[in-house]
Amino acid sequence: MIDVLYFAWVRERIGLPKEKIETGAATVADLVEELRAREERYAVAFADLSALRVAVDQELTEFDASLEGAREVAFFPPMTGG
Amino acid sequence: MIDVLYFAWVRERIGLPKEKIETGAATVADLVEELRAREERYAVAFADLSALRVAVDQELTEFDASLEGAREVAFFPPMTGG
Amino acid sequence: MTVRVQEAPFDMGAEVEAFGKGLKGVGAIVTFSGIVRDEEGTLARMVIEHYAGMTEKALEKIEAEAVKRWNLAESLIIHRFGEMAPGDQIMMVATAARHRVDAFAAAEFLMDYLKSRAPFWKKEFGEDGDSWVAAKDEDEAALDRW
Amino acid sequence: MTVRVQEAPFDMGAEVEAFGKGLKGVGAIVTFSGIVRDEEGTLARMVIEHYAGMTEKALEKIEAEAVKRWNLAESLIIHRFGEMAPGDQIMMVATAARHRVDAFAAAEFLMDYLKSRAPFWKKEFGEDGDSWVAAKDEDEAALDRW
Repeated sequence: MIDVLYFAWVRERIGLPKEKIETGAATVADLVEELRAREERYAVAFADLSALRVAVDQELTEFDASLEGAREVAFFPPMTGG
Repeated sequence: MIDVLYFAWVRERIGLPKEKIETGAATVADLVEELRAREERYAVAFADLSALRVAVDQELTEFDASLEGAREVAFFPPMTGG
Repeated sequence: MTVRVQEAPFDMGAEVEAFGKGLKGVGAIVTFSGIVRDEEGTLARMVIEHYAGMTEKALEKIEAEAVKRWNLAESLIIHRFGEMAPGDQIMMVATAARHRVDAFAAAEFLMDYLKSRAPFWKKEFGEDGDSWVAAKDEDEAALDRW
Repeated sequence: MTVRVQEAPFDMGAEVEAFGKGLKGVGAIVTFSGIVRDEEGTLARMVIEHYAGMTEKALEKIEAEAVKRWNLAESLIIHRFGEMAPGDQIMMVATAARHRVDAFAAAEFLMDYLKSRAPFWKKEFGEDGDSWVAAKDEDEAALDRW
């Protein structure tokens, strides 16, 4: 079980801020594939990975990052702070 | 007649902040030569022109600047504002 | 070295005053504040979403990197989330150093990283509906200079 | 665009607050303040001499140049003269712009020019007597980048 979080328009497209997911995905990219296959709204949200960023356990990382031991994965668009 | 002003250590070495000087000097450099010839304290203050800056009528300029029509000349060390 | 992430407004004048108090060996203080632009009256409000939990960590990491690179006596980052109106202050950074070069460079570095590496997202609500603010290529490019 | 040359102390917090009030289309405010360093307790006081009459003119010229080069909504320079103690504020600049790049660049430009092109001279009074602060080569060199 892993906590998956969505922010900004990713959250809006998927329709929820957070969910628990039972997954055996080895990498973030594998998890994305699983999510895409679930429902249309996921497929739409994850259509273009270059428009997305990912954090594993609250650290920015890449889509090929391992999920071994991960408790939390977050997907969001490029940040716009400041 | 021209007003000649001195600031910082130039003022301290010459011993006064301001004086009126009757001069026919064509340039700042000519005026400096006249002052140097006056008294030891002027010679000391103007010994090294690379350590000095000059303003004519309150505008920074160079030592070869003309004094034609000038009302005020000021001599001082490099500025240390901020 | 302080990071504050909060919904409440802050008083820039009071923060600047407090930041400068009692610092030793400091000759230069630089502050930056980011303000919701009014966009010629077309913007009604802005909402900033953030990733509670990660935000402080990300900001502290950016601040620690600045401290490693420059000779800083003190630094401060305040960033708000939630709803704001045009003219409201969104965030501020402050840096204190012996020399101005360090204070300026560190403040710019903090801003550049905070723009695209801290988990905040701005949504604008205006005359023509609402939209998420897109990240700018120039903000990403700004990181290359460090 | 404001220049103030004064002997009296100023309230940095209040100045920053007032500077930001009512500005239109502004997204970024940068401030710099210069402080008398305590130099580990060896400095008793500092006296700043200036060229009354020329000072404002020189600062206004520097400010006008900044306005020509960057897209500024507002700018402010306050510089004190006379006697100051360690920890006292000597001067401040503030710049307001639509984007942070302009606000930062203009503030750094103002500081670099003000350091070596505005007629101020600092004298330090300390344990080992008094001495005029020497201009630094790096301050002169800093002008080359603009």
